[in-house]
Amino acid sequence: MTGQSKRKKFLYINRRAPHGTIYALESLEVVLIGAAFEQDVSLAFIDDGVYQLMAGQDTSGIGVKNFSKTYRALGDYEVRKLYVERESLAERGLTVEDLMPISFEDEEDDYAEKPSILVADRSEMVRLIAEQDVVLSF
Amino acid sequence: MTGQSKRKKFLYINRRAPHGTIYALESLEVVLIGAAFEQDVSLAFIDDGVYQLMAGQDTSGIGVKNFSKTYRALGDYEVRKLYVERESLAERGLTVEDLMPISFEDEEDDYAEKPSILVADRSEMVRLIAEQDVVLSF
Amino acid sequence: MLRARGDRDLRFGIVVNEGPYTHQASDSAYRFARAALEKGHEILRVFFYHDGVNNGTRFTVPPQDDRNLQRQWSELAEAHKLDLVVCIAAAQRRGILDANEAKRQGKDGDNIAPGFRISGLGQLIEAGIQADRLVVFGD
Amino acid sequence: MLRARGDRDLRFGIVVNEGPYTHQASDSAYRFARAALEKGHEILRVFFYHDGVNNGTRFTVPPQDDRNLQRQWSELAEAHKLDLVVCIAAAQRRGILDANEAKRQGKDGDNIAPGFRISGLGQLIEAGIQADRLVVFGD
Amino acid sequence: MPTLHTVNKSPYERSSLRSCLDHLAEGDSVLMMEDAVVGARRGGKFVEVLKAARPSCTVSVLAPDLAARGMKADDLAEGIALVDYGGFVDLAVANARVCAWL
Amino acid sequence: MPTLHTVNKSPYERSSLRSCLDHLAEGDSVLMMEDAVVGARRGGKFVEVLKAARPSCTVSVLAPDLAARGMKADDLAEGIALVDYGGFVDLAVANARVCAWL
Repeated sequence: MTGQSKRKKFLYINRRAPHGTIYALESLEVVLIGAAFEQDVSLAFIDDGVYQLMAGQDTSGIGVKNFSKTYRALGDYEVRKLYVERESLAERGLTVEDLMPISFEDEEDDYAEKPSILVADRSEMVRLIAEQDVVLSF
Repeated sequence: MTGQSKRKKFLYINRRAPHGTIYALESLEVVLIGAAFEQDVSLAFIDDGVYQLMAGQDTSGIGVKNFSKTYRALGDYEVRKLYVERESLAERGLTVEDLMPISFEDEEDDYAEKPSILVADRSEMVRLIAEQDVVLSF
Repeated sequence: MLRARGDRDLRFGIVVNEGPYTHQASDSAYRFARAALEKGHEILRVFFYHDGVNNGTRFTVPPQDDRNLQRQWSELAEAHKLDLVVCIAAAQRRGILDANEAKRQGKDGDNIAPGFRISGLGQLIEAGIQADRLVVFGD
Repeated sequence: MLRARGDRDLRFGIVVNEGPYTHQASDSAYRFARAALEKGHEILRVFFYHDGVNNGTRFTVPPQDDRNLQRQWSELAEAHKLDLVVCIAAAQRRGILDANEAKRQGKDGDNIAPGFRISGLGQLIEAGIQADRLVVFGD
Repeated sequence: MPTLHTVNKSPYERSSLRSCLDHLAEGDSVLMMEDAVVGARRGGKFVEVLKAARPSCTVSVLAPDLAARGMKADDLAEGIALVDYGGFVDLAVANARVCAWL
Repeated sequence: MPTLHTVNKSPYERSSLRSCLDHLAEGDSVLMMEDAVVGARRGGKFVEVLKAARPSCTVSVLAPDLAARGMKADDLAEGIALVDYGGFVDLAVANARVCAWL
């Protein structure tokens, strides 16, 4: 019962396409606020969640707020583990090249720019879920 | 543009299971109110919509209002064409025996009791949709 | 944007079944309505059902950099004399009230937005009867 | 219903992501919360996010023969000193206000129900950190 | 007169597109809008399903919804048309009724 | 320690049950609740999918949700357990975390 003192592992699972519903946007808002709590944060993009990271999203024609650029700022919030499921991409005819480039500067490696997007097999996703303290689904 | 004077064909398409969402209940509320307008009304139960007519629904354990008995009163509202898709039943391991018996008294046939539930092939559903003036989906 | 209605101009009824922001339904319906008006069609009525009634509260305060859906609807209604009807039964379940309903139900306030009115489900059926096309936007 | 907490008694955080009536999420969460309390567990917090904030309006008037979800939550909170938190960002988009927010936003009234309080998303993260289990109910 | 069918959910998430395609009559039109647009992408799992739909039916995608999901006309599977909201209105006019697959 | 996975949507309507089953680890538990209970019915299309899930995992159905959809214990496919809300709580306690497939 010493939850308060311990650094916990938080996983945010995103499984829905952006814009048709607000879940992607409001999930991102939790991630940004949560960053201030300095927990060990991972994001998983599974199923239609992979569309949240599509490059070149242009919402000007539907009036909905375009929040997709915010993903690229996640590195500044110490959110640097964005796991994208390989099988989910493949099933949709997508590759990682279709996604936004998202990177962070690694202060422990002379500020080298490193990719935040990690393409993970389904079996790695299973392991990722199994090692979490808290799973938030959107 | 003489919509007001003409009797129109209204089709209500129900495709969702009851209780998990309110659509089934609020669809039924439209049907009941709509009955007063004396249009030519049909109801279609496709996909998970067939579960709305399941016999023996008992919602006492989930606190949600049990409105399923209301379907049995539809005959009194002159709503007598409840089309249930055969393929949707079969795919779910259901038969018409699993559904509530719903009937009406035919005043043009010496008040004989007749079934309101009509099991229809998908091809009949296609024809049904094609002959409507108004389709409301829930 | 104003032009005379022609032979192929129809009367549309629009049904909005989801609340603002959570689902795109209200945005899609709003853009469809605008496009129909621009083409010279008539919008007979916009009927808000299910969670759609939540489009009609004036209490929303969306972020500054986002659209204000309630205001968009209210302004479109004002500009084109649209009839925005919030279903009374759906509204009661979800806490949308006008002054009249608030009084009748003994509530200490109301939240209906300008240009919206609360009425019965009969208004939906009537729209179906009178409109040439009824278009449903939902989840 | 009251018993001493034992070794296996945990602290739960509960997240409700959908509004009342439209989805079963709020009903399921309420019944889960009651069952957890009956077994001697603690409910650290119930956090209402997305459309879940709509559980916290006192303006609802559900039909007489149906449950009143807002009142169920308010009464459970009163009986067990539950912390019912409505997310402020989600509430602003959807028109849920307390007196303080109404004043700050220049609105002419508020609609928050007894036992609910409006606060930030940090309360959700904090619940995740402090609770032994976080359980999410949604669409 | 034929029907305009609207589908607004991703076929990867929901069964509504498949159900819609199973209920088309000769000459009907299908409009994929909102999240449904992702199903029209070239190389995706649903291209074959769309191709197998009645040959007499047309399938359109709402362009602003496609752009919002980071896709362009080039990304669409063959034989799928692009329309804007005005085109959506025209489809509703050209058909006798609109049937939403929610 | 294993995970409790909750699924609340009909597998006939949404892909969430299948996605959940594709992401199980050894010894995990699955709870089918709300509209998801319809997927557990004997003779239905998803019985084989459930059977094919990891053998080390248990699948339960929330009994009050099953009753609400007009079904009884007899209607369930083999090997599926029934729990009430208290059993749901116990599952959450017995597992290290709860993962909702919404």
